[in-house]
Amino acid sequence: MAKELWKGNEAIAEAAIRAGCRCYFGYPITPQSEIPEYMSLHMPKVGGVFLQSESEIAAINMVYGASGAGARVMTSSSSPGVSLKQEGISYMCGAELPGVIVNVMRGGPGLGTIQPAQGDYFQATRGGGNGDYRLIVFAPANIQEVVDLMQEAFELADQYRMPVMMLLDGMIGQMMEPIEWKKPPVSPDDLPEKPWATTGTKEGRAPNIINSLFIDPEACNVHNKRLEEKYRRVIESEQRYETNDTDGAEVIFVAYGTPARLARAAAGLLEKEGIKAGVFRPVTVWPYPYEALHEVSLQDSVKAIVTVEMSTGQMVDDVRIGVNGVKPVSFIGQAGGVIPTPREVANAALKALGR
Amino acid sequence: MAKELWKGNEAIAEAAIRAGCRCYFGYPITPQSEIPEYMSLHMPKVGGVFLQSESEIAAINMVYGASGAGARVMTSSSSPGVSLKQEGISYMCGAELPGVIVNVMRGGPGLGTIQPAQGDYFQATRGGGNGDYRLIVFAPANIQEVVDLMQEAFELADQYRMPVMMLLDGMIGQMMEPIEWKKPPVSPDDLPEKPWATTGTKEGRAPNIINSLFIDPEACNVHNKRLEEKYRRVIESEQRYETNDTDGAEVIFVAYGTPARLARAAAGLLEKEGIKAGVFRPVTVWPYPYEALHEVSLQDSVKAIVTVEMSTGQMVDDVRIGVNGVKPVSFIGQAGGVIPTPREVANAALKALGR
Amino acid sequence: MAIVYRRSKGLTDVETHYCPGCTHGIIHRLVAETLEELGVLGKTIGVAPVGCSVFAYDYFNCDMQEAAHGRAPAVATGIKRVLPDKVVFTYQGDGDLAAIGTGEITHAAMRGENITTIFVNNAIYGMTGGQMAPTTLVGQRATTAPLGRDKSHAGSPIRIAEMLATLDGAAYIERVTVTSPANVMKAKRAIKKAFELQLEGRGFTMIEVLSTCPTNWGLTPVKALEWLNENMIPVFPLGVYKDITKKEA
Amino acid sequence: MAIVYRRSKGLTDVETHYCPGCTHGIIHRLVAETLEELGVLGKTIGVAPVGCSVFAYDYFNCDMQEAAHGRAPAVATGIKRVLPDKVVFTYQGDGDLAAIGTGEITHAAMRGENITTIFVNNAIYGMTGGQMAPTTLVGQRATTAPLGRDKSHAGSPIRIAEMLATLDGAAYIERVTVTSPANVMKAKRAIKKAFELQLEGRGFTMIEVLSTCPTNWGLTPVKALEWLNENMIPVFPLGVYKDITKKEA
Amino acid sequence: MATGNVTFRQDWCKGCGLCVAVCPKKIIFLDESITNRKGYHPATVKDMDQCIGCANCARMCPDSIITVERV
Amino acid sequence: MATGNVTFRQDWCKGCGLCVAVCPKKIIFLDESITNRKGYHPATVKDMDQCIGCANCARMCPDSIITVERV
Amino acid sequence: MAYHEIIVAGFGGQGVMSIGTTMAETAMAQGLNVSWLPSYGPEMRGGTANCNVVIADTEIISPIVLEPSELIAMNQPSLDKFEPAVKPGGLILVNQSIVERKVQRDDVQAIYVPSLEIASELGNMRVANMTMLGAYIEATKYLKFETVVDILRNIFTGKKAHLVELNEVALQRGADCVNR
Amino acid sequence: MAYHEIIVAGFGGQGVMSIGTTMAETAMAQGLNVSWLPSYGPEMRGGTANCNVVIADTEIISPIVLEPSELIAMNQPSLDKFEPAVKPGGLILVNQSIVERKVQRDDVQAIYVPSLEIASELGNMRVANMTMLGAYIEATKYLKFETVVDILRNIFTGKKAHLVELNEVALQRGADCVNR
Ligand SMILES: Cc1ncc(C[n+]2csc(CCOP(=O)(O)OP(=O)(O)O)c2C)c(N)n1
Ligand SMILES: Cc1ncc(C[n+]2csc(CCOP(=O)(O)OP(=O)(O)O)c2C)c(N)n1
Ligand code: SF4
Ligand code: SF4
Ligand code: SF4
Ligand code: SF4
Ligand code: SF4
Ligand code: SF4
Ligand SMILES: [Mg+2]
Ligand SMILES: [Mg+2]
Repeated sequence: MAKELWKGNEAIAEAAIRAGCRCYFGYPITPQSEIPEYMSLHMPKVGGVFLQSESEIAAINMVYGASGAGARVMTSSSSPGVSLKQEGISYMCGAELPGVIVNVMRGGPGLGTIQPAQGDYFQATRGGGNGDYRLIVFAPANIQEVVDLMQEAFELADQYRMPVMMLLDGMIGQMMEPIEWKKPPVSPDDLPEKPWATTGTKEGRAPNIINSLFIDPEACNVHNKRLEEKYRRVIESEQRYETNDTDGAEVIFVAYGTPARLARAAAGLLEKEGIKAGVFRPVTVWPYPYEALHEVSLQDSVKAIVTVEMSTGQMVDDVRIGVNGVKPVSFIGQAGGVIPTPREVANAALKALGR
Repeated sequence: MAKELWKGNEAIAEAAIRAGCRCYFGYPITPQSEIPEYMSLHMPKVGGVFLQSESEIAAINMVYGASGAGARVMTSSSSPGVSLKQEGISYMCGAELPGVIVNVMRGGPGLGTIQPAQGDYFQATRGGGNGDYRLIVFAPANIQEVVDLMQEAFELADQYRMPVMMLLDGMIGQMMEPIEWKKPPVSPDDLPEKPWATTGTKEGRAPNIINSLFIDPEACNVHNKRLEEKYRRVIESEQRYETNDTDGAEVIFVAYGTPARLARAAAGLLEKEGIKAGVFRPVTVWPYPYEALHEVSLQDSVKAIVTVEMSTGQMVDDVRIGVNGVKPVSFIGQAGGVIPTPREVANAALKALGR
Repeated sequence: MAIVYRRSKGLTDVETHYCPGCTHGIIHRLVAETLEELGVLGKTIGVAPVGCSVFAYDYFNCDMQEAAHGRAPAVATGIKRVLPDKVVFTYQGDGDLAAIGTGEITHAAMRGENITTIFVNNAIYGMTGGQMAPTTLVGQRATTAPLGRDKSHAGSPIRIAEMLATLDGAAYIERVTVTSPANVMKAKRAIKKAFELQLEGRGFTMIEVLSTCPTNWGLTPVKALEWLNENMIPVFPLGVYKDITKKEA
Repeated sequence: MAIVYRRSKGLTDVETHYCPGCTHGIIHRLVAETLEELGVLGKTIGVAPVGCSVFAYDYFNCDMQEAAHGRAPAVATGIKRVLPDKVVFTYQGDGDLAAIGTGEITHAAMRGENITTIFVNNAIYGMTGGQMAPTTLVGQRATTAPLGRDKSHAGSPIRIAEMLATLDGAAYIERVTVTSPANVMKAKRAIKKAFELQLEGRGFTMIEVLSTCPTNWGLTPVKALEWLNENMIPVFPLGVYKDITKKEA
Repeated sequence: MATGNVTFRQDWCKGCGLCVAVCPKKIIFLDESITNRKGYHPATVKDMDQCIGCANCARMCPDSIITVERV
Repeated sequence: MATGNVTFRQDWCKGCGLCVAVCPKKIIFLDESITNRKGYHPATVKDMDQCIGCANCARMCPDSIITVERV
Repeated sequence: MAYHEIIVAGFGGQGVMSIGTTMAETAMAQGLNVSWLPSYGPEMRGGTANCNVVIADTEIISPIVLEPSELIAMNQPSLDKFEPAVKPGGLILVNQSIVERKVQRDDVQAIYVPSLEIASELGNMRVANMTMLGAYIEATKYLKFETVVDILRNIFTGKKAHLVELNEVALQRGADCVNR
Repeated sequence: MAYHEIIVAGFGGQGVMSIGTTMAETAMAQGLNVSWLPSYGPEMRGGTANCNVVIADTEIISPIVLEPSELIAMNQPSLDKFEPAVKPGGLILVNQSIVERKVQRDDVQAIYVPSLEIASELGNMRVANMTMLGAYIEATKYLKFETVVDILRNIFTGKKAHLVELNEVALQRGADCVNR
């Protein structure tokens, strides 16, 4: 396959189309507006639906409706816009609707800045909406990985009947890299049936109902327990992570997305200073690869775990839970659109090692 | 002081008025509608502002405006409505605006049920909105405590210039208990000045600006670091918790709000069975009393920590972080409006103890 | 003896949770009859709101989705764009449509979204216990307007039919009521026309139905009908506010 | 020699970030001059939106709040209810006011909220790079309507002035433009009248100003004025849509 | 002679009285001698002979529990 | 004789040309010999004598950098 | 005194909630600890309504009543639903006027009150619930009759003051049904 | 080959971004690894714009360029901002037409290109940026002239095909400025 130079946001949109997505609803916001822009031009060409909604809230609710009607559907936004979608995401989880939600994160809180950041980790992994629910959250670190994971994102969404989030930062959305289209495009006609979808009864079956209301608390509890059981299956089957040079490392950087690249650069700097550093990179930040991280931390060689984030420290909670006290966990990060430098990251490791 | 029988929601509203709150914006939603209803009748009587907004989003943004204009202001809602406020809360944090937000939680996800639950813990403690920010979150366990904490909630909000959340469940909102009004009412005239508020320059000073936008990433990073530093001060000074019979206990229940009452009932059951059980109850769930919990867990007598929640397990993350591996942590909960019984809770403890 | 009136097949065989005499039930029936008569029950997807009609998904005998508060038009848009040949309707209360959902209904109308909205205006938030709605009359009491809606504080009722009629995308907008058998028949005709226009792909159609809430108005069902006739109709005049088929005539 | 025109004291001594020839700058000046002339700079709180005018808080020489996208009317309501004697205005673009903020502006108008809204309609999302707005003309290109707005897909432009004029709470609504010195003077009169009515406590006032976006329209500033005159005015006719002072006359 | 005949699904009746109010022949009443399992006195017709089968009652019944037949 | 006098804050000028377009006397032009620090050729008046001080230019200047005086 | 955990249940509109609040107010006035917890939801629609009341002289641990020591069943569905949950040795008060069956358990005490008949004799159907409360007070003996009347005096003021006496009679008539 | 970390910076509208993408496309066509990262934001408003390009035959670790090995400064503010960051031994290409000063560091190589003059000689101001790219290629020698021209051929098709030749000349004229 020939490599092609793609801008992250456009690659995301194209990857979705190639994954059989024929339905997109969204609202402009920097740094992800190229996604709806690309969709507006290309969705009609493949007979798909593109609609610019009046707001992010409308978009997520259109996704709810379209998903309930059986479509492979996506929306995208950036931080403040994703905040507005929280109620809708909670509804999708309650009604068990698949769909892919892309968050190309920018600096916060509030209007913040339009530069890349990772301040929405909690929102993505814990659910910023109400109630007990989870999303599968992919946190790829480069455009190729985004593209590779997109098809899987839609498939897992359908398989588990739950939304899947692509958690990216503005840098991945805005940059260009050469990519390969490794998988053949999926035709929407080849997708599995969704017998639960509201496509009209044809008076041949009982009505299908898409709903998150369980007014009777016993029923609502049963529903929650069923969701929990589903999430348990996801936790068992869908953890993804990558390690770089963690075997026998003295310090382990834990980072997802762009900071994982910086951590590797920092590891390179440390290498030169005679310190073996490795990088543990969760690819799914929910389900979080706790056991794998715990394993890595247990190594005798490991003296310190350093979490690297483009935030003031959010994933570090998960790192603490994973490490569970077996090694000291520290944190280095910059927020609000500033990207930590490899030197800063390396220095944080030195500090953690007491040097 | 004579005791008076008050319904939780009405007591919340009255407590706010007595705390000098003269401004309320909200939207009806069960199980908290008695708060706006009470306010609609009583705010005008004290010359205050009551306005039913067109939505929860409008309400939180009215709070933003009023707070920016210097008012002691409150809003309230329940789970789905609070999801909608996340962007606005993030903005308030970004712009450093005080205010009190009451969440009388119901079962989720989505529309869920109107019965009491605690599924919004993550949202409250991690921020369901975008960016790095925190709220001080009080989680009182009975109406008297709500009333006692309300004045403090407003004061801390003003002191740190950040929103404070009262995280309650529907049971506290709906039930009646006798309460005492311990503190004298606060007059709005006696509150400290807010020189940063937008009350008009009178052409005597430079314009005040309420804003969360820091377009330059360096500035945004500095802003975030400043917020972080503020949060660090809150962490140092504002942790609140209560322990019951934790000294020398074999099992420690960790619970906030209503489940803390159930945990105490369960401890009573265990007592009869010859097992010493204690209850650790965070009163602030952010900042979380990690060290205090760690201390308690370190006791030799302690064999198991059992987290009790009206959810499928959210605070248990914080319990894990606090315990940090020194003792096994397990979880018992019911969701969707079902309240775990003391027997279930006691059994969970027995299981954790391997009996 | 021939049957001249029976329960519509458009309704499931389920008792409703509505209060005695609440006209939500009548309006449900009119929609159900229309879908049955047009023979489209098997290709209809309805969208229930948050409000007293939240359980409408249990009552209509067709595929249904339950939408978040106010978002039914967005949900319906999602469905219709995916399934343009199906019949899609929303059923919404005045709190749902005229308060939190103002944006969604306005933009569905602007786009000329080819759906039908049944807008049940009872001048109150029924479900949550009688709080003030944007359609509550000036002077009318509500639990959040204990002394009656005060114009200087809360403004005057919003007139949705009139407002949406200013939008080009709106194909048919009529306001009706169900306070008498004659009015019920008129309402039925309006609802049917709206669905027919949807089937013709003409754009957004909305029927605003003035409805009672005996429980929260504190009136008996029969008195509630009278109150509606006397107080609501003067503020919300019945009639056709938009009809693109008229231009052509 | 006497000064007949100088920079208004209502503007801070800060350069704007607006593109060359963008008429946002003219509209800023008109608001600033009005506040200066009415002598209310010291008792005014302005609310900036999310849009190209997001930095308006740096430009107006009075207290300012920056609101979330679309929520300026809610923020202004919060301010005005707390400080009823102050002058409160919002300054909003068409994406901000007519898309995501439809609910907030409608309800501020319904309540007769005693604030003034300056609504800058440039038929495009300027700030984010030229995406389609609800006010984009049919056929007009935008980055999310690369072949031009298609009526059958996205509907026809929303006419906010006309829509809000249906609400009783609206005291004064006028649509103006700033494409010539004469139009600028008319716009100024309209803005001034709106603020005067606010000072009299008459209710909600809104001036919709048709404005250019040379950058995203892909035209020179001067050509942009012409395009506006020729294309926008026919769809968005200038004029007074609501004037409660007229009723009294 | 009756031209109409009306039947009520009484166990679903909520005793709201709307049918009572709109019957032109004033022949419908709420039967206080019966309390259905919902706790209501259901509607019934006193004098079916007078029924003209106009279906006013059925049109107004919010619970759609009235069937009307006509000769 | 000039009845008006116009001054420009040239370093703030964005060279948009709106003032040029509306001057009834057509005396304003963008001075290509100057590039200000923003990278624009600022507006200036060729022949101040002809200025009638109508302030059209100032009314149209989006950057409010024109001061007009009149006798 | 005992730790009283009470469920009052019936149709919406039968005054179930106010039986509970009157008990709670009375207990509080007597210096006891108390909690009152209503069922809530779309109850206004003629469904069943109930409230949990806990009264004790010790601290109240949980306001939720799972196994009531006393049940006031105002209608049949309430008796059906809650009878099995009553603590052995507990008490069930039945609104005999509309509940057609008897209490089936024999490990609890049962008292039957013809509340509607009494109320109609007294000429005001609204006092039916007070007959149940009167019976409760008489049967359990820890709440004081006079205190209840004081509470009623606080509730019925002004134009409604004359209702105090009527309610008092209703309470008494209910009490008379105990040990009949 | 070296690990090239490049910053191209200038006013919006000077073709800064397309210098970067053309470099990136060329490198990719040559089988090299590459990343391109733009500054973004309200840049359309005549502010400064820049992009980071990284080109290497090894894996690209981070697309962010903090210390460029090469800087193309299209205007004065860009030179002011980025000159100090250039790696010792690095290269600075200056758009001589509008940058009034010289490079001040002496531990870097400086090349000056009168881009506007060349472009105006060629009768099309839009090719000014290509002169800078030509100079870059000539000075660094790892990107192939022919490949750039191939890339341009992909960009300028149909009615615009005639522009390929013009751009080619511009590239060459830029290249000529090296070692002048
Ligand atoms: C986001 C959100 N806000 C508020 C509510 C609570 N709520 C439920 S129904 C309702 C009002 C319904 O009133 P209306 O739409 O007029 O319908 P009606 O009950 O009168 O038929 C509200 C506010 C909710 N469920 N979700
Ligand atoms: C919640 C949210 N959604 C989207 C955005 C991105 N955004 C910023 S400005 C804007 C549009 C502004 O357009 P308009 O209001 O017409 O103002 P203009 O720039 O044209 O003056 C958008 C969508 C945002 N900041 N917040
Ligand atoms: S509360 Fe009102 S609207 Fe709701 S079902 Fe009852 S009567 Fe009808
Ligand atoms: S993008 Fe358009 S609206 Fe924004 S400043 Fe530039 S010209 Fe004005
Ligand atoms: S059909 Fe007509 S006449 Fe017969 S009972 Fe019904 S309303 Fe009365
Ligand atoms: S209208 Fe229907 S529900 Fe009402 S009384 Fe008559 S039959 Fe019964
Ligand atoms: S004041 Fe009038 S005549 Fe003088 S320069 Fe300006 S526009 Fe021209
Ligand atoms: S209108 Fe103002 S900014 Fe534009 S060219 Fe003239 S002086 Fe310069
Ligand atoms: Mg209603
Ligand atoms: Mg705009």
